[in-house]
Amino acid sequence: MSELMRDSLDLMVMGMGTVFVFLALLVLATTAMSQIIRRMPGTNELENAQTAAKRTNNNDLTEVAAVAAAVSKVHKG
Amino acid sequence: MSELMRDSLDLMVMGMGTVFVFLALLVLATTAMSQIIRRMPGTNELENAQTAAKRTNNNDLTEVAAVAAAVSKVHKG
Amino acid sequence: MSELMRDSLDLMVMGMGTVFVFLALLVLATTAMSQIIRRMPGTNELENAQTAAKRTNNNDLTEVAAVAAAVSKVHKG
Amino acid sequence: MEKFQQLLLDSGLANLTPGQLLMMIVGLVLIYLAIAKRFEPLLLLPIGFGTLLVNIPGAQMGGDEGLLHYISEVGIHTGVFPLLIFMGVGAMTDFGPMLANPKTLLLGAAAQFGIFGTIIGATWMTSMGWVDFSLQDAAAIGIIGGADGPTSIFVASRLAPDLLGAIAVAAYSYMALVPIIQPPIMKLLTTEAERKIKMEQLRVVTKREKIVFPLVVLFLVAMFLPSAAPLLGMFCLGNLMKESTVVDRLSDTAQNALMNIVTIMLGLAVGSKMSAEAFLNFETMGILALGLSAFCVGTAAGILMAKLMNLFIKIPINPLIGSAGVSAVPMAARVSNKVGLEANNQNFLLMHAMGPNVAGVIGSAVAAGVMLSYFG
Amino acid sequence: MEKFQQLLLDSGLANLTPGQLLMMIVGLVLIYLAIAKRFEPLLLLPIGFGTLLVNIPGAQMGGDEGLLHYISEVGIHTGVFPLLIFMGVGAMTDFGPMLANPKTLLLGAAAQFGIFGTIIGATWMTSMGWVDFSLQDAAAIGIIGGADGPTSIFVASRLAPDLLGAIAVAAYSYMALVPIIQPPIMKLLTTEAERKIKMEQLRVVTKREKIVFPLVVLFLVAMFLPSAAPLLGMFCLGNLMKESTVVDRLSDTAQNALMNIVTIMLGLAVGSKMSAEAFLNFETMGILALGLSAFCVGTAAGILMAKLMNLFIKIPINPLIGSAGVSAVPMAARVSNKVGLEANNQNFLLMHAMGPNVAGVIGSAVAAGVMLSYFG
Amino acid sequence: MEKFQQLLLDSGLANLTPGQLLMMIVGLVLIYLAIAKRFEPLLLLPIGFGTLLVNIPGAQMGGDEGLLHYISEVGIHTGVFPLLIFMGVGAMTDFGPMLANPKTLLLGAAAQFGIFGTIIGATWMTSMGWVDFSLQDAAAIGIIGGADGPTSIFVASRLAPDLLGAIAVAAYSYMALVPIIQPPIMKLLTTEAERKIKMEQLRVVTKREKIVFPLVVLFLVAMFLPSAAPLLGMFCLGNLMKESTVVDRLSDTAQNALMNIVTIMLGLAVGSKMSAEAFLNFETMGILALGLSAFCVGTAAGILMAKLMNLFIKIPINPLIGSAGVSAVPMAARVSNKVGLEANNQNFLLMHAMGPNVAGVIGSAVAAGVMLSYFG
Ligand code: NA
Ligand code: NA
Ligand code: NA
Repeated sequence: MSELMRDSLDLMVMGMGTVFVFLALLVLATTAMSQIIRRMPGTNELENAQTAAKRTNNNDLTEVAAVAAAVSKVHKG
Repeated sequence: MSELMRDSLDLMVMGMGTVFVFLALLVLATTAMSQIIRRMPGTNELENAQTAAKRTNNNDLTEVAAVAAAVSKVHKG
Repeated sequence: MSELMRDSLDLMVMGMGTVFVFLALLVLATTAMSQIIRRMPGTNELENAQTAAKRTNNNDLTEVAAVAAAVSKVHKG
Repeated sequence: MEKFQQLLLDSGLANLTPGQLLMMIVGLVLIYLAIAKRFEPLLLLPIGFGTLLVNIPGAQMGGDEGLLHYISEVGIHTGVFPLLIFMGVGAMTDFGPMLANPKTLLLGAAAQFGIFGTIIGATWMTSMGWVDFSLQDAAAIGIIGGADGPTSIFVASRLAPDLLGAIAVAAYSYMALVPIIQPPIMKLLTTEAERKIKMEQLRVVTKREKIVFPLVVLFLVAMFLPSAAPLLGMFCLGNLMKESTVVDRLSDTAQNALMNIVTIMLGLAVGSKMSAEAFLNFETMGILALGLSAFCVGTAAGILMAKLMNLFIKIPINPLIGSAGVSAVPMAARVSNKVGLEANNQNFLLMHAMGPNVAGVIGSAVAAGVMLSYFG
Repeated sequence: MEKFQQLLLDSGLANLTPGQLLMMIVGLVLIYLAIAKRFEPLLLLPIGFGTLLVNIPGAQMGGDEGLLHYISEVGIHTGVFPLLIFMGVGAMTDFGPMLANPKTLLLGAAAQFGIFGTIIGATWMTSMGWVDFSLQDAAAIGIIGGADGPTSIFVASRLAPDLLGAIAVAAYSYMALVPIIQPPIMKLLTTEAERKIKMEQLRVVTKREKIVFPLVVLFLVAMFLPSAAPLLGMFCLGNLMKESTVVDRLSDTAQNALMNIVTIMLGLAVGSKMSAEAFLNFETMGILALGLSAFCVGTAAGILMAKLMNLFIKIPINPLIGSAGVSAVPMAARVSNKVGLEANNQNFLLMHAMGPNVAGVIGSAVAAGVMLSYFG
Repeated sequence: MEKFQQLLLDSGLANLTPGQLLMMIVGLVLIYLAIAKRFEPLLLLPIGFGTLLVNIPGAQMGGDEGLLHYISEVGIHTGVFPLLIFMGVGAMTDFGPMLANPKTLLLGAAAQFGIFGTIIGATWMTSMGWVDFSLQDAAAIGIIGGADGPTSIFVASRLAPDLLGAIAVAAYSYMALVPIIQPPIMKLLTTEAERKIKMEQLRVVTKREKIVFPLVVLFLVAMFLPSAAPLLGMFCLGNLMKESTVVDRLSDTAQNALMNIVTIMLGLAVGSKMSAEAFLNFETMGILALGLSAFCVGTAAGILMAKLMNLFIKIPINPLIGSAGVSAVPMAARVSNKVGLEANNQNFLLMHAMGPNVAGVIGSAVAAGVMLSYFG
């Protein structure tokens, strides 16, 4: 078997080995991450928190609208 | 007449000549192209083919929708 | 007091001085600009001019629409 | 406090040259024309602003480490910006009306006479001793008559970089002035009867023809005029992306986000060429005069060509669509339509004029190719 | 008139080499496949057009001062374009299905066997004397089996720039052919009963998991395979921008305007590598053959891995989702779904196949990292 | 197998330095603040991610051929990125409220005292031997008090490139913290009665004034402070494009596609400056402390200036709008409004605070110009 063939076999073993080890580690890490996050307090309420955040933004707009309303009142009044 | 003037006349003759020859060739090529394409089978149905292609894409979406429907059925059921 | 401290004091005096002078000049220039512009004829009608400009663009579209209508008439007729 | 003295010595007031002051006024005029008169604002506003920036004494924005210098090196010196804009223009162009009536391509050819006639004019001016234009300069000036901004900038960046600012400004200004420049010439060269000629309805062009056409153009370019390949190649790529309808997201970006980004940059970069030394001289006067004559000659040549063609073909064409051959898309076609409507209020020429109009884009790119090959 | 003679001598007809003619036909075929057959048109249309442009005799668009050369230097030589596209792909990827069932990551690992098996094939071809591939070449060819365009281009630009054109064309063509290549292999390696396996509903994945996941991937890359950091780093950045929902305007631009601009440029730049010398030789035949085998081997490996896993886990997985591990997102997942529906018209595998599908993207980026480290 | 050994030797675990680990934690903290606390996420998320990428051991993403190095060279070294962002900011800015009440420009001037006071603080720290800041460093740190990200980055890239990472992080972090930093100072320096001052309705500003204003600013810059021309020039260009309404497509792109692209790149490039050597030292602590004090001093100076002005003018202004002079648009103006509403729930200060708020942008650009001139 030529040097080139041997090198390519080496590369294959090393490559597939790394790919499998890496993705297996990722399976473990991902599973652990999901376990931790799902047990964390607040994860279920997160979506609500997000909605709240958006509501805050809306409040900002409400604020602007209120100003605008006051302004136009003064203008017309 | 100066050298410069002679060169510019040269450039004009050559330039307008090339422009006319090129665009005349394009008239011929375009006319030939249109003749060939309009006689090709399928040209008239092309728009329909396009519509069909879009329909295929819609099918893909239908597919996704079907999955989604099935999924939500399982979830609720 | 160190050289560095003296330089930084210099920079502060020069910097705040420039900032104030520049912005004060800007106050004057802006006030003058507003005075001039608001007394210029046509400023109040400017918005209308803008609207007119848009109307012109609409006219262009109307033009196209008229062509399209004429075209489709000929086609069908 | 010597630093403060330095600040005063560095100030614009202390360093302003009369040339810079004049150029700043030129920049303001361009901005005024762009905003108040709507002269091609997409280009003239950034060009005018770039003119202001590059003439601020001491700011060095066009200097070796200045923003405008970087933009100009990346986009104009390389030719990249005009080519990308041409791709976007291609993606906005509909060759349908031209494909329905291919002989209108010849009107687009005739109108290029404005380009080459102007070269003669420029060399004549030089021979009179009024200005000092080389043949390259003359060619770059002539291309103003192509009524195509990106083509003008591309050619000028290759043949006469020193004149680029004046040439670009002239090209875009006259494109904006087409509705004023063309009608008198059109009326002068046509009879009332000619202007009333009604043209028959254009046939429907199939999608396949529109897809294959840019490839036909590219094939002819490859075979006969490779020097036009950068300009027409990018133009055809844009058009193919549009007509194929399979890469709509690319075509949309080429027409919008990419084109807008490049337009801002190109405008600033052109503005950065507007230094006092380059602009304030008799040559600029000559360029403005020659550019105007290029538009006039091109307009006339297009109309006369239409009248000539009418001698040989059965169904006559309205000579008013000939003037659209200078391009200035779609302004010139609208002018044809408007003048036609004045003669006969049922005479809609817009679609018929779009044929020579887009043909004029190809025509001036071909003319550009001839010049690049001549001096290459 | 000697200049006119020069124009004729410069014309394409006078200079066209048979190789250029053939390459222009190759370009037209790519454009045809893109438009008429919808083979990955977003890339193959610009690549095909770039092939036309670079083979126009005398136009020098790929030459030292040519547009395509500039684009290629800026975007491919540096690796910037594939990395920016990978960021956009990351911003379009939903890891939800994979997070709901992380063990499907192993299917994405198995399918990379197509990559490394192909390296063996390439060196075997060389040892037979048919072609002359170095080990670098073999590695760059193998990555075609990763079914990921940007990864292929990035690796080829580093390991085998001369083969980049052929490798990119093979990668995108076979990605488009996945619906034809995969089903026979899938049916051959599975029984009717296996194909009918129904998979249980995936759990809902929380937003937090989706946000943290790209950081977990980046952490593992940083700790174990830094050579994969450019590719996976930009991919994770895109995904984090999307999932965090706090930078929607950036995520939107990464997926649209920026990605479209880079796609046009990348296509043209790849096309500029399609010169006759680089493409018209036996090596290209070898690349096309090896690329096809890479897809086939990867498909088979994914399915066999699924069957192997079924020996060890309680709730069996449908082996049809294994083939999606080659990536070619989302085409391969759709193929899994379609073949599954043929066996059982209530068997919706699409969501389950998306897991290995996106895992395959990570898998081939990891494989790319190994190669870059090996030759680094 | 020696290659495999090499792979292990190249792995991050084997090469990670404590400094890199700490910097990766810094990157994660920035990402956490961006996502969970919404601290200027548009910049801090890419900066944090760039920090992660550049500290991956062995990945060399900030190295001579690394993506982050390229981006940084093209965009930060040249100053192009902050200038393009400033153009986009200009296109988003409405000078209307300021034009209705030009004297609020003076509040924007006073708040720049935060900048110059901080320079004193920085040199004092150096004279105490705690840190080692040159006068250039001190100036670059002071500009944090300008509460304008692009201005800070532009000045730091010119005067103190080594501190750029820390300065940018401090600038954006404190801008996000404005709602926490400012209110206590505002309440401390004002009486209940002052906070209740109602301000009269602003007059309507005509379109023409808004169009001419950016040209007036540019004129003053050109005449008196050319060194501020790059920053204020691009800012005024953006604003003119917006207000002229004739180039809406350019203005839209400057605010969206272009700004988003540059923001992603700028964030990554700033992140690439966050190496352990550059960030983990006492100087960074000093920068964070000085940046905070800059915000506080600027806030106080703005308010005290308003109180001072009230001694001279008939219709008093509410001193709460003075704090908005630090800029941090539009956050600081919102804070003024909120604190005002707490004192009197009918007291809407938002529009009045927008005047000093945008004036603060001009003010800190002027301060930047002074510094660039001083060291130029
Ligand atoms: Na033209
Ligand atoms: Na893959
Ligand atoms: Na400020």
